Formats: sequence, structure tokens, C-alpha cells
Amino acid sequence: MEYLELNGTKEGLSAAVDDMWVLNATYLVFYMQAGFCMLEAGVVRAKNAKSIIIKSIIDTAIGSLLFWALGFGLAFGNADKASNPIIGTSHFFLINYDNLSFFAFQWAFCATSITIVSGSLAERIHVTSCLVYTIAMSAFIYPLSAHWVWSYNGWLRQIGTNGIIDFSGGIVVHIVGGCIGLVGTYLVGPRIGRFDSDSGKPKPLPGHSITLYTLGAFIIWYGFYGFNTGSTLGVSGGRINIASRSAVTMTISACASCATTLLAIKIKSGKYDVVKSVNSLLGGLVSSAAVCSIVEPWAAFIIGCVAAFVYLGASTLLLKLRIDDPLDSSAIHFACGVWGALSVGLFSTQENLSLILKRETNVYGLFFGGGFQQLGIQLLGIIIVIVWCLFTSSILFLIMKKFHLLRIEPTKELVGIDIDHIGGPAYYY
Amino acid sequence: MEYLELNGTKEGLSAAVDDMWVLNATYLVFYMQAGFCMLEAGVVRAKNAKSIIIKSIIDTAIGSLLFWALGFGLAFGNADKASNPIIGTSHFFLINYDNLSFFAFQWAFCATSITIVSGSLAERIHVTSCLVYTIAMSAFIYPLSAHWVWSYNGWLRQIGTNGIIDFSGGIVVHIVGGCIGLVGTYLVGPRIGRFDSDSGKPKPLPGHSITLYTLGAFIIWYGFYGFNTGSTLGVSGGRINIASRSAVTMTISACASCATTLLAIKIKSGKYDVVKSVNSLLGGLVSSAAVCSIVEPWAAFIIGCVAAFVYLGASTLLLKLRIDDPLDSSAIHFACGVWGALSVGLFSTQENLSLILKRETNVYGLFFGGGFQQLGIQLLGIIIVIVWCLFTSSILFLIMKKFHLLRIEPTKELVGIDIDHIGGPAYYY
Amino acid sequence: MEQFSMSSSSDEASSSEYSLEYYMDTSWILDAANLVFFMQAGFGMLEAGMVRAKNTKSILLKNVINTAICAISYYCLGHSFAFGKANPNSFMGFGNYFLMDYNHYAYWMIQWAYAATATTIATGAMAERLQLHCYILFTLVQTVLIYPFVAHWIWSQNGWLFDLGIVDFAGGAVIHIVAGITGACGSFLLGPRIGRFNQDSGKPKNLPGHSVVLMSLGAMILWYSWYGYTAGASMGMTKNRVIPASRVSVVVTLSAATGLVTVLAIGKICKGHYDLVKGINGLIAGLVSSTSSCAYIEPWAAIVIGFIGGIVYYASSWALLNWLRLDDPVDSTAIHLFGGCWSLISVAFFATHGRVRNPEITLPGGIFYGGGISLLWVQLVGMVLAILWAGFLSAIFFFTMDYFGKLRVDVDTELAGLDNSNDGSRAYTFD
Repeated sequence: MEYLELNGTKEGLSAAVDDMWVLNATYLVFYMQAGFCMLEAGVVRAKNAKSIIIKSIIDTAIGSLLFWALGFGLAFGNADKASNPIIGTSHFFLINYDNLSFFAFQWAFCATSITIVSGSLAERIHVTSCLVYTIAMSAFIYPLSAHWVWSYNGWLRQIGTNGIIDFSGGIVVHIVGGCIGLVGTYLVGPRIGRFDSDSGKPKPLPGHSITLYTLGAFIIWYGFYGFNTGSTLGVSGGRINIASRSAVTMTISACASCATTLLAIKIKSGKYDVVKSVNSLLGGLVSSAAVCSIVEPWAAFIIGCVAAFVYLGASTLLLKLRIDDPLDSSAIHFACGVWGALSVGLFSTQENLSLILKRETNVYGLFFGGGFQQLGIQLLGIIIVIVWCLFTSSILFLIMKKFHLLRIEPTKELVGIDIDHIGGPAYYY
Repeated sequence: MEYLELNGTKEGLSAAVDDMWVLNATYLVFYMQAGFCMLEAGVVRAKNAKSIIIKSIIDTAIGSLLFWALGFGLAFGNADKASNPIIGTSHFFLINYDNLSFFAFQWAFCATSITIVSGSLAERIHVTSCLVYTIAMSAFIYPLSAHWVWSYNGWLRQIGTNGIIDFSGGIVVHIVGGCIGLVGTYLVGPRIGRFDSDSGKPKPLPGHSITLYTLGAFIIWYGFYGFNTGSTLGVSGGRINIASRSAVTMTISACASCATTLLAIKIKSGKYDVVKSVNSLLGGLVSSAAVCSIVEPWAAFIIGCVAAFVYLGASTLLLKLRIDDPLDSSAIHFACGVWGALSVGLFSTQENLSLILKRETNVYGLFFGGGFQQLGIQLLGIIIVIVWCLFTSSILFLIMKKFHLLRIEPTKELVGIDIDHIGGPAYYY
Repeated sequence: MEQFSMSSSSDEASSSEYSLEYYMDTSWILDAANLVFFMQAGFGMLEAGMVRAKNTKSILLKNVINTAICAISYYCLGHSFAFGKANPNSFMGFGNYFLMDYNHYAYWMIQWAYAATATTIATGAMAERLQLHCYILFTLVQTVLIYPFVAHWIWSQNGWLFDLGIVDFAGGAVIHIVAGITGACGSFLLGPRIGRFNQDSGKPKNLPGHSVVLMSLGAMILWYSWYGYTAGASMGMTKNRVIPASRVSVVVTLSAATGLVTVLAIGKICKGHYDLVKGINGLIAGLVSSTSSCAYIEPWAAIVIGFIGGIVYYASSWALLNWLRLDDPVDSTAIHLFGGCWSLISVAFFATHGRVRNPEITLPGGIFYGGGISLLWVQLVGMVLAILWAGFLSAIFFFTMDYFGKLRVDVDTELAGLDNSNDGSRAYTFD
């Protein structure tokens, strides 16, 4: 993302080819909305399927409108180096802005980040509260993180030798989405019946359709190719090689993560677990987001294997802490996002890093002898973004809780949101 | 569409890039078939799911074969200015025709137009009658409209200063499909049980799966990016900027339309309505089809908001008139298509219009001071196409009705088409 | 595939690595690879719809396994055996293990996606009764030992069938025949599902899948991704390669449509109603029928090929079931093995356009264009060798598994559904 020439001249055929690449990637990223929608619909119970779908639709539609109106300006306004490192201040409503393909791509990223949250909050919150956090995220929380990490004058971009490296949104999209989801799900509390009221042991509340779930995961995987390879923002000037590398490393990392979980669970419990394996696959994709363009394939393999354990550990930890995340969104996006962002400081090679930065650099992955600096910067950036999300989203959710806008009443939760709020169930067979 | 150099020489790198763009877009438009198929399957009752799918698939297959054999020749044969403004007369069976990517793209458009019709006629017509109207549409009705509006020598293309403007099929695809569907559904009559036999009040016949419905809508949205941006027919010569603009404006217009309906219904009835919101999203996409390349983002926002009310109004009006359109296809494609085609005359800016026409023009959107001419031409074109569709499709459906080919018997309708005609139900759980 | 000599262009890539042509070609390959990958979703939904609800979860798991394990094993060894650059010989490739010293990542992407497709198709035939760990082992065997060799022979510039001038544009032999025959072997050794044949009369009974809707979704996704699958095999857009890519798109659509219509018509004539399940299979058979030839034929030939492909599918499906008693839950043998064979043979009759991938051999033109039957012999040799190689190796594998009792699930599990025993819970919960 944007390490590559964003503001370069847009002339001639190669510019056209670059934009074409970005547009195609944008479509793929938008298509991830379909994937998330199916994933989430499959994992909730049938009585709540419709409500989770409407949340998906709301966050895409409303989120897009607000990002167009405000978010993009706050994130990428005044991208010349002279301006404000904290917040962008121009191009609201796309006024005086021409690079529409770049805008569309960023837009799709923002929609992805928002939609991650709705997974964590599934099956028990008001549709209205979904509206509220969508507005807050797309107009304020997400754009500022994006500005800090991705805009030329963002302050996290400017620290250290290389600045923070987040190739395609491991921090900006996944950590932000996952972290806000985690705060939300903690404050909302577990679904009724998720933890035994006496012993506190978790009880499974299986989703209504693994088929939809898997379909969703495959669509997300498909869309992820746009997500990760589109972040080169073009193909000319050797960027296609970066894109090819990203495609290969993300595939390897996703598959390694999936296989690891599959076998680990088989060895431990004697069964194959589809849901956990697929989640782990997504975790592998997420952990590749920040780092895919700057690692070798074998490093991607290791990153994927570790991501599996990061996901499994986080998922188990959440249950221990009695935090109920229906989709494991925070384990997937938050925990694996953090791991991916850290792995930049561990596995990035000098050659690849120089390639995406377009200049020689002496600071690179720890395991290749590049020193601790990049790892430190990544860690700092992650902490900053987490603190920012924790702070803003806690305020947001607490206010909503105060006004009883957050969680639906227990009786309605037992009946299902669909009947009461959305006017009927999702299925009639 | 085709305002851009269609018959330009196809040489060198930029021609390759252009073709690549068109091909990718073609694939996306074909993929919309999957979207329509799921959309329609989700909105019918389970007992008719299989029949609607077979209709969707048949119209793609048969329609493609006939458009290859006859339709394309009638629509785009002899595209030099000297020839016939009413009907094309060459290149049947692709004989002596080389620009296969252009053909494939047009092909996918024709398939889309046909598939719109099957939504209106769902749950009560013979599979055979689907065959008949598919043949008529792909070989005759659609190609002639396409010739008038899109071919260089089409007569609607030649009137006035700019000729009729229909960038990517708001008139040719959506009005044609929607109008024929409307005629069909009127002549077939409502489904049994749709209107109370005493009071005449409409009763809901909910579809069997909102999940499939939403999946379909998301796939259509995804495919629409190919539909609208592919109509530049290339990326070289600045056309990529037109494509980027189209992608942005169509997204804004879809999201605005969706959000408007969502909130309007919430305010009016206190509930969120998934089906209507999603329909409205599609309505927003449809209304952007004719106009997406020539408006500013803020105008797209307005077009989207109005499209929501156009859709809702048309849908209510149909029910008042006791016309039962199971998918609201005619409200979405016909009404919003008309609105989109008219909005060309209202919102198109001089700069953008000159860009797609490749020459300076003094006639443009009314709201920008471009006078009434374009609006008048659009209106004329819309009326001509509607009259053409009304005329041909009425004859077609009336003949089928005469021979009892149109509607299945009431007993079979109550049991479901699948059991009787398609050899068993769609689901075994 | 490679007839436009991908590997040679990557040799000269060092000179042209920073040209716009190179960027465009690579981006074309990457886009196509994404689409080919998306076929996994298509096959996943298709197969999930065709099995009974009690086995849905296991079939989904199977598809995830196929994709994931295939990526890892193809990354480690498979790609080297198929396209490794060290020690070139006509039998197999060496070198570039773990993608070391290998730069053409986009090429790896699309080849991996092809390999994953071959694995997924094969395992579909064994649905509803294979033990789950067999899917993992089979994926390893398929992507390391079986598939790469055939791919090397036909697609690599050193392959011996390549030298003979075999024409297989997008993998009628490499993918469909290999996948079809391995699946058939597995399915045959597994034996039919319980209840598939009447115990007394031996007549086949229908075991309908649980959702035709999912099936159709899968077929539509396949149709979509097939464009990337076939057009991507041009391996680029420049140097006039966009022309075959356009041709491919048209041809594939026509043959798919004809396949569907043919099978629906046969069903309507024989059974009196439209058979959607068979029709969808006919659609896929139509797609498969043109894979080898799609860059070389005229649109009208696509119609003929699709028409015959539909008949081949319908007849072979009936014959396999009634004569061989082969119970293939997703009909993948009839579609992919016989469809793949037909696609490979049909090239010899209809080919007219383009040039063969081996630049030293000019495509003689099909028999219908007076090109003589030399090409037909080459195609037949390729077909037979692919069948023998893949059939032999996969038979050994399945025999071994069977010998150790690791092949088929026990009767109780099969009756209860694989989901209930292997994965813990059902795929669907509507309460």
C-alpha cells in the first residue's frame, strides 16, 4: 500500500494498466462483503440469520457513504508531506480529487474493516447499534488509523528508518476491526446459553449452515487476492512481481495455517474440525496481510503455522475469559493481525523491503540480521492503534449501553432477532 | 458503450490491454447469472426453487446460442454509417467477425436482459414458455433495441446533437428486460394466494431463503462492476478514468438507494426490511447503469436517493394494480431503469459527456444548464423502446396464452412446479 | 497452455522484465489464477449440493483439505516435478524445490490452482464413503506423484508428449483425464454407497443430493471461473495472445450452453421432464469438452463439440452406472474422464486456428480441414498414457489403503453420515 508511488504522474498506457489492476482488485475486495455475509450467516443460528445479513448490508452501504463523505478526507486528504501527521483535512465528498481508482480501493478496505466487527457482535445486539458503530468507524476511527499508517505524512509512517510497514492492512483493517469487535463483544456480554450458568463451562451454539460458512470462506479467500495483491496499486515498474509474490506467500500462509489446525485438532481430539480449520485458514490470510509482499515463501509457511496456534490460543483464551465471540472474529482478525504485523519485524528481507520502499534500507527483519528496530516500530504502531481503538470504541459502546441501545432484551434474544426486528424468519421450507 | 471507438484499429499493446479489460468485464457480467439465479431461487418458495433455477440456466444457454446465431448480427451487423438504421444485417454466426471480445461482452448483456424477465414470471409459468420468450428476446426483441441505441447507425443514436445516451444498458438491458417482465406478469396473472380472494388485499408469500437472496444480490453487485465499467470497452486513451468514475458513482448510487430505503421503512414501520433494502440496492445499481460515467459523485448520491423512492413507489403501485411480480423485477429494472435513463438528461455534465462522446458538445444535463434537448431525447428513446417491448411481448405472451402454454394448472401450482415438471424437489434434508 | 511458450518467455524475461508487456502478461496470469482458484468454491458448492445432508460437512472439509494440502505439497515438490528447471529431461522436472531460485511466482500460482482443481475433481467421485484421512493422503499422492508428471509431459517444454506435438490448451488431459481416472479408480475400489443398488434386483436407485440450489450455485461459479481457467491458459495478453483469449471465451460459452441444452433435451425425451441435476452436469461436460481445443476452433465447432460432449456424458454416465456398477456420487468420471478424452480427441478433428505450443511443430489442422490423422494418433497416445499412468498409480494407492482397512468407513458410520462420526456435528441446524 502506498509505499509505491501513489502520487506519481498518471499518464499513458502504463498508468491505465495500473489503474486497471487497482480497479479489478477493488471489485474483488468489495466481493469480500459477500463472503463475510455468508460466513456470518452460516455461523449464527437460523433465527438470527436475517439480522446478521441486514447488519452486513448496513455496514457496507452506510459505511461506504460515510467514507465517501468524510472518511477518505480524514484518511488521505492533503497527502503532501507538509501537512498534518494526525489527520487529513481535504477531499471530503471527493471534491477536487481525481484518483478515483485509489479512492475506490481504499473504500473497499474500509468496508471490510467495518464488517469484521459485526461478526463479533452477532446474535444479540440491536440493529440500530450497528448503524451507530458503522458511522463512527467509517467516519472517524478507521480513517485516523489509516492516516497514521498509510498516508505519506502519517506520523507512524515517519518514525524510524522505514516507518511502520503494513502492506495491505494487517494493522489498519484487521487489527482495527478485530479490536473494536473484541471491545464490543466484551461489553455486550455472552449470548444466553453460551456458558453454563452453574459451572461456567462453554456450551456450543452451532451455526445453522456449515455450507454457507464454507462458501463464505472461499469467497473471502478469493477476495483476499484482490486485497493483498491490489495493494501494490499498480503493475508497472516491477510492481507486478511484488503482486505475484504476495499472491504466492498469502496462499502458502493460509494453507499452512489451515493444515496445522486441521492436524493439531485431529491429533488432540481425534476429529477433524471444519469450522476451526476454516477459521484458521482465514487467520492465515489475515496474518499475511501486513507482510505478504516482503517475505520468502518458506517464511510465509512458518508465519502460517504460527498463525494457526495464535488463532487457537486466542480462541481458547477468549473462552477462558468467558468472552463470547460467535465468529471468533477477534481471534482471527485481531490476534492473527497482530502476529502478521509483528512478523514484518521478524521475517522481512532486505531485498524485498527495499523493493517496496523503493530505496535501499538497512533496517529489516530480525531473523535476517536487520536488527530490532523494525520490530520495535511495528510493536509501537500496533500498540498505538490498539489503544486508539480501545479508547474510542469503549466510549462508543459504553454510551450505547448507557442508553440501552446495545443489547436486545433476553426474551427477544431467545426468540431470535429476526422475528421481532426484521419482520419474519429467514427461511421458509 | 460504443460511444468510444468500437471500430478503431486493434493493434499493438493498447489494443491488447483494452481487450483484456473487456474480457474481464465480460466474465463478471456472465457471473451476474449466478447472482440472478440465487436471487430468484431465494425469493421463491422451496417448492419452486428448482424450476426457477432451470429457467435461469436455460435462458442463459439458449439465449447465448441464439444471440450468437442471430441476435448479434441484427444488433451490430454492418456497423458502418452507411447501412440500415433499423436493423443490422451481417455477422450472423460470427461469420467474418473478429472482434470476439466485443461480441462476448454484448452477449453477456443480452443474457442479463433475458434473465431479468424470468424473475417476474416466477412460480407459475411453464418451463416451455420460458424457452419461447428466451428465443424471441435473444433473437429479435433485444437485438433491435440494442441496434437502435448502441449501433453506430442506430436511428436513436443519430437524433439530436448527442443522440441517445445509454452508457451501459440502462435502457437496452434493464428497461427491455423489466418491461417484458411486466407485460408477462400482467398477462399471466398473480400467483394463487397472493391477493386475498375476498378483500383483494395482498398477502405475503415469503421466499424460502433470505440468505440465498442476499448472496445473489452481492454477486450481482460484484458483477455490476463489470457491467458498468466494462462499457468503456477499454482502458487506453483515458478510458480508464471513465471506468474509475463509473465504479465510484455506481457504488455511491447503490449505497444511497439502499440506505434511503432502509431508513425510510424503519421510520415508517419501525422495522428493518432486508428484502426491500436489497431490492433498493439493486434499484440503485440499475439506475446508475445509463448514467454512471457522466455524473459527479454527489449527483450519483442524489440519483440513488431518488431511485429508492422510485423503486418503493413502483412496487406499491404494482400491488395496488394487483400485479404480482414475485421478485419486484419490474419495479427494480423497469422503473429504476427509466429513472436512470432520464437522469442522463438531468445530471450529465458537459465535461464528462464530451469525454465519452470524444467531442465537444453543447447539449448536456438540464441541471447544469445544458438545456432540455438531451432530456427530450432520452424521453423519446425510452418511450420508443417501451412501445417496442410492449408491442412485441404482448403479441408473444398472448399467443402463448391462447395455446395454454403460459401458465401451469392451478393444482400443479399449489403442489409446486418442481414435483411435477422437474422431477422432484430441490431439497432433501 | 504453454503453446505460447511461457517458459521461453520467462527465459527472455530477464531482458524484458521491466517492460509493459511483461507486466500485463503477468497481471493477466494472476487474475486468471484467482479465477481458477475460485473454482474450488464452485466445486465445493456443486459437490456439497450433490451429497446428502448428513455428509455435507465432510465434503466441505474435503474441499478445504484439497486446496490447502495441495498448495503445500505442490509448493514443496509438485511444481518441481512438473516445471522444475534443473536437469531438463522428457520424463520429469527437477530443481526449484520450495520455490527456491524460482522467480515466476505468477506462473506457480496458476499451476497450483490447476493442480488443486485436478485433486478436487478426483475426490468428488469418492464422496460419502471415503475415510477422511484418505483425502489428505490422496491429495499428497496426486499432487506430488501423479499430476506433475502428466503436466510435465504435456505442458513443459521438455516433455516428451510436448515434443510429439500434442495439443492440450487448458488441460483436457492434464487435468480432466488425470482427475477423472484417479477418481474412477478410487470410486471403483470403494464400491457403491449403501443403498445405491437394490439388493435384490441390482437396479440402481437414486440417492438425491440435498440441495439442487447449491449445485446450481456451484455450477454457475464454475462457469464463471472457467473463463479464467481457459483464457488464462494463453499465459498472457501481448503478442496477439489476446485473440485466442477472446476466442476461448466465446467457444467455452457456446460449448457449455450446448452441453446443457443437449442433456436437458435428452432427459426430456427419455424421462418426460427436465432433469436439472443431469442438465447441470451436462453444462460442466460441455465446458470440459472444449478445454483442449478452445483456442483453436471456430465457434460452430464449439457447438458440435458441446453437443457430442453432452451425449458422451449422458451415455457414459448411464453405462458406468448400469454396466460397470460404478457409483460416482457427483458423476465426475462421466464428466471429466470421458469429457476430457473427448476434448483431447476433438482437437484432431476441429483444430484450425492458432499455433501449437511447440514452436517447432506447426499445427497441421484438424481432419475436417484436411490435416490428416497424424495429430489424432498423437492425441490418442497422450490420452492412453495419461490414463495408464494416473490409473496405475492411483490404483496402487487405493489398493494399499484398502489392504490396511483404511479406505472405506464402516457401515454404521456410512449410514449415520460421515458428519456425525468424523466431524462431531451436522452441517445444518434448523431449530
